[in-house]
Amino acid sequence: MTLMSYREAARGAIRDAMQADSRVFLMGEDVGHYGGCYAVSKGLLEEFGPQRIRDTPLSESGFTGAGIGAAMGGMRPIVEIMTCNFSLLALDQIMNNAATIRHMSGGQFHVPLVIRLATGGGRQLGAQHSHSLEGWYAHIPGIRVLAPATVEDAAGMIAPSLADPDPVLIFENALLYNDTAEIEWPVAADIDHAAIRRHGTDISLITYGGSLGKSLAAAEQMAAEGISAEVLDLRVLRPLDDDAIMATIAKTRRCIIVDEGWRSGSISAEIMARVIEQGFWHLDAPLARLCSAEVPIPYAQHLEMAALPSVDGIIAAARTVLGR
Amino acid sequence: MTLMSYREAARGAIRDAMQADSRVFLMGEDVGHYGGCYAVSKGLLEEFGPQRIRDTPLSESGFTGAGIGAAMGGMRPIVEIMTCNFSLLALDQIMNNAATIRHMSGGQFHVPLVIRLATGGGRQLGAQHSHSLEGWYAHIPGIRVLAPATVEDAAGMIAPSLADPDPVLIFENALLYNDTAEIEWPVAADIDHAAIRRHGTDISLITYGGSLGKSLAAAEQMAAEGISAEVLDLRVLRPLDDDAIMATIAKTRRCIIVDEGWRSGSISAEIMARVIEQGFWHLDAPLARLCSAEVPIPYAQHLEMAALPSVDGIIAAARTVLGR
Amino acid sequence: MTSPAPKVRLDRQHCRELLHQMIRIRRFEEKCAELYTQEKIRGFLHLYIGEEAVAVGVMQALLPDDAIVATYREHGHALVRGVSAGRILAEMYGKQEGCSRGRGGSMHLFDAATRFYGGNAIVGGGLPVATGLALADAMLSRARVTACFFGEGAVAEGEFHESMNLAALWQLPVLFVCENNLYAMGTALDLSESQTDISAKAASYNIASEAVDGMNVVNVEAAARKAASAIRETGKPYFLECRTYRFRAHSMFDPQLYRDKAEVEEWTEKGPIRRFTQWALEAGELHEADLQDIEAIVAQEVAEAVAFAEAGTWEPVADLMRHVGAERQP
Amino acid sequence: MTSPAPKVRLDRQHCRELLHQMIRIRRFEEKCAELYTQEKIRGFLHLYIGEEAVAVGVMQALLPDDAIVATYREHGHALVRGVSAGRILAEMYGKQEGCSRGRGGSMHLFDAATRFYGGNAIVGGGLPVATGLALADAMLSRARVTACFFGEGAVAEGEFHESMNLAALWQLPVLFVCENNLYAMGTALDLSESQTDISAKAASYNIASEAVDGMNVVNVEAAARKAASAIRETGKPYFLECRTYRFRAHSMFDPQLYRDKAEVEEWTEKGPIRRFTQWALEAGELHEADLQDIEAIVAQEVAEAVAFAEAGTWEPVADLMRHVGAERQP
Ligand SMILES: Cc1ncc(C[n+]2csc(CCOP(=O)(O)OP(=O)(O)O)c2C)c(N)n1
Ligand SMILES: Cc1ncc(C[n+]2csc(CCOP(=O)(O)OP(=O)(O)O)c2C)c(N)n1
Ligand SMILES: [Mg+2]
Ligand SMILES: [Mg+2]
Repeated sequence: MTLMSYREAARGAIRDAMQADSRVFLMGEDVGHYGGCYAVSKGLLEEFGPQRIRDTPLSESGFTGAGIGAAMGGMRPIVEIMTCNFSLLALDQIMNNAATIRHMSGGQFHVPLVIRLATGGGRQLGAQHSHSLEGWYAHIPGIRVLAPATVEDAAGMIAPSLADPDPVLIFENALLYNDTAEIEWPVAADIDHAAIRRHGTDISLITYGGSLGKSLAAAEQMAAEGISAEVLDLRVLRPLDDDAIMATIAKTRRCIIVDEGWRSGSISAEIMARVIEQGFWHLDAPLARLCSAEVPIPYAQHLEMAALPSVDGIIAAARTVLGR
Repeated sequence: MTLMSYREAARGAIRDAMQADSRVFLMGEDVGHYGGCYAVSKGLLEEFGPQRIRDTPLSESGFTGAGIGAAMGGMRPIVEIMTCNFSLLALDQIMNNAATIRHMSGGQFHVPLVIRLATGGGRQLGAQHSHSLEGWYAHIPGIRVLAPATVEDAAGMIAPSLADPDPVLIFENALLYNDTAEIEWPVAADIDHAAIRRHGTDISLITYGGSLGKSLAAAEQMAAEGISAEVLDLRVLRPLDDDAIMATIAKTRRCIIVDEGWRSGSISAEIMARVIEQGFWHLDAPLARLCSAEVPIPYAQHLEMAALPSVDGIIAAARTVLGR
Repeated sequence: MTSPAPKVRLDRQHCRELLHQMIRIRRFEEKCAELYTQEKIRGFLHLYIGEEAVAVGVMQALLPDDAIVATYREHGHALVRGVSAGRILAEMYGKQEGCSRGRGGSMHLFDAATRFYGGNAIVGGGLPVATGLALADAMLSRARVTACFFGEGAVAEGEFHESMNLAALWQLPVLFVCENNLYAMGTALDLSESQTDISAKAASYNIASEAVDGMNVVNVEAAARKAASAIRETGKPYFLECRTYRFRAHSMFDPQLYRDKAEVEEWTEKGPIRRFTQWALEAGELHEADLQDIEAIVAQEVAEAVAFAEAGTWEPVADLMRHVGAERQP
Repeated sequence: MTSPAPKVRLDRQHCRELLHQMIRIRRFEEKCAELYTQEKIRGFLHLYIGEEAVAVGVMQALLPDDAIVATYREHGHALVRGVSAGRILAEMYGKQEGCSRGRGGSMHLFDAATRFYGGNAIVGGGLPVATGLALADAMLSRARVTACFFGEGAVAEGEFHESMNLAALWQLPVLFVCENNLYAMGTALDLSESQTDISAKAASYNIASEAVDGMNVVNVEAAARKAASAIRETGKPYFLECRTYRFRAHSMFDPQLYRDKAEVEEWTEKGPIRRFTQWALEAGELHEADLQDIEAIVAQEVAEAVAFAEAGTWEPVADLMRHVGAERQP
């Protein structure tokens, strides 16, 4: 077991992948000389050189598209889009090329591309730098969307993503980079299943990414009040692990979805819809969700905190659902 | 009453707006010399000249951003993005500027911009030209999203959109341009409310845009079988008219949502979530939705038809919900 | 694999080949237009008629290992590259024997065997992809060329700018071929570019660039050969602006309000097939019999393509969800 | 409103004004850095220290009716433009007395009164907006200038390309000011541009362009005056590349692995305040007493700004949902 941070875990997995396969390379803004905006790639330029740790100009569409082409050309690129806020500039390439080329070509070509992006609010960065778009991207057929919430997943999801013959987007919540944990190296994680992070019987908290910690903290506090909360970490936002969702709901028969995306059209709505479609509409209590307020995220700390899901908010919502 | 097409209705409303207010102008690719990709703006160049019917280069981000600036500078631009498929290239401007500037500036600036975009599949245009993104855009706070489904709304939504001090996106389903109807001119439409297009008692079909016609056709056919379907046209996808949704469901207690967007993360999921949240989880039958298959839209006609919601599909879904 | 020579060798056989290829495109597309009115072909159909010299000329400089990225106006490119007329037409019919299994249609022809990477219908969208294909070649030390075709309308797009800069900055072996036919749908070049000399724009990225008469197949071939061999030698990108003209409407829906009939006629006079034929006959490189021969061969090819497409089959609706992601082993 | 003269009039009063403005920015930002370590200011904080001559020089050429669009590194621009130091600092505190009511923070300073349109934190995102502001002026026949500031890193973005083309094509009165400080975060110019002569790139859009020593406030002012009067006269855009350097880290998180201390020191020697002070003293335009005076005035202004920010109040949480859309009349 090694104690390491989420940041180090991601770095270690990228390093392993690059050592194991010469086709793997990392490209993005400031991944090299700067050491990575969030220091994920720090030291890798020295280790692998500028061909494989490739600083790009500020050209999100250009280098994401170049990643698509390089992937089709036989490489295994990891494209880092510094934050998902800037990924809007690359969305044409993602939706119209990465996600469609396999289909449009009748299966002749495929795009084994991994895109890593920081996501999330909570750091007082204001409206243009605080988007949580992972749930929104999960709308797009042809891509896989991951949200590693633990140190283990930060590392473990890299290799299977690179092995996936199709595009994978990995959204790393920027607040997690400093999280640490003891983990076994190398890490083997799948990119198909959700994971129960805490077992419980009274209510399920379904969540992912930056909200996992809040949900676990809320569950801990609720335990003191005698409420046993199960916490399901979705891990994979597309395709959703319906079985795991239905299993936890079948067990607890009460559920809150905690989601940092804006409420309307959020992935939490999708989960609610599936629960209903798959027959759980005779739950013991209504499904509820806790999302971000529908506001561009404000800078001021108290307003930002009020806009994002909070531990207290989760507990209050749970009490309501439980009728306590 | 005048008989006119959806195309003519949109054109007429743009013309009226331009005559009434010299600040209004139309800009976009091929709106001028070509006469508009869908001929909506045909003849307007001759009438208003190239300053106000402004052909743009292929620069979606550039001219959409220019629309934002011009709106803040005192003009009332109508930006035409030829189809929503190309709007991905402008998404940074839409989400990071148009939708946020009012907020980031603490209310000092606002962006009275109207963006019109063609949307939808069904014309064998393949994966890159058949997106239905209106429901997806409805996730973004700070913008209003409209889906005119009738000739009347194609005209009537223009003036209130221009009067809105904030950005309004109008998604015109390209299959509707040839639709015709007798309408009263000028048309007064609101951009706040859904509208019941057919009254019924057994089941509600909640829909919008290109799926309204299919839903009405399905309702007609069902009537022959003795099923009385109510058809609710959402009209406004953001903000959703919750009252109208809940009212029809309260009446029929059964509901199908018909939506041309891809299923996961669709606006139909959002509607289902709201119905549950607002207390309708003890319906007489589960909510159901009929969306597009989660596939980049294929070219071949039979496959494309199978991918999109159909009249038969709606009827079959209704039968299931009704247990018939 | 030996590289194509940097110069054109204009012998009788080669002249015949160039003309044959241009006529293939012409007759094939004339048939497409006909089939479109019969509703055998649906969706958008963008004809290349008038611009044949560009695809034909450029393709002479490419090897089997090279890659091609094209636009929605790519029938000609696919044909000359070696995708069979039958598979192209079957694609436009939406049949599963089509080169994209009927999933793509006219705008999305793909063919792995000839490294034909589409058929991209987002203007400018192919440029970053081509840049990436070349990046793979550069990183894997393969002396290949990726030829990227696009219209002059694409030059205004941000993706053009980003791709040019990346290719030049990283010295990637891309042959950028701008098919400057003076219009982007109905928007004339001077309504879309503040600098209408496109090849001058390319130079501002420090990319070697050249403008060539795109109605003259020999000129195009010569320039492409020079460009391709420079790319193979240096690994750096090259920009070729081919000045051409489309004789037909932008797509089948275009009433062409934006240009005069006279202008179209003037350009038709300069048509690449007409001009080359005339020259080759005068120069004695080809004879009337050759022309008849070519037309006969092409007519048969087109007829066979139609038969192939007609005989093609529909993919079962049950397969709708295929090709969204890899098929997983159970 | 009379236009600023196209030439600089370098009298004693003006020299003092230039120095005063540069020192205001410098001392204000030094205080910001301190307040950041005290966690009074949060989020990202991008200091302009070293680049003061650019904002100060350019602003001399602008009139009250002109508009400004800037980046996340915009404290200096806001200050010189006339947004009070107190309101700027209160904004960084997140107080409702801030110039964006605490909603924006350091990266999103806005001020309607001075036509200061932000504070845009998407690199390149301000250029289309500036182009649009100028479009409104052109359409309304107002002889105004929109000054758009951005870093050299933005030049690689597609939005740069599209905006330059639009502004040139439509002849819009934008003053594009590229603050070329040689780095985009840690990416040196030669790692981001195939053509590192930025003003040459601008010329390829047929935009009048000029590169100027951005460490020399008088040179910047002179160039800006020339540019602004050309814009007012012709209505056409103008491109000014100001070659400068940031003395501090990109933001407060940057360990500056990508550049040598020696390089920073070399540039610090050429610092705009140091250089101008020296010159003005030598030329006898200013005296030691002026410097002391200025420092005292600025120190007081900064102290008052801190007091103002400290005394500021938090917007009630109940107001969270305000400013998403217009407040509707009930
Ligand atoms: C990003 C984008 N915007 C708009 C369109 C619609 N459109 C299709 S072709 C075309 C004109 C392109 O002109 P050009 O690049 O010169 O190519 P040409 O058709 O002349 O070969 C337009 C505007 C598109 N497909 N993609
Ligand atoms: C579209 C986009 N991509 C990336 C970033 C992250 N980022 C912020 S500033 C910056 C560097 C910009 O450099 P430059 O334009 O030269 O301005 P400078 O900071 O040097 O003033 C980067 C990469 C961003 N804000 N927006
Ligand atoms: Mg063209
Ligand atoms: Mg810089």
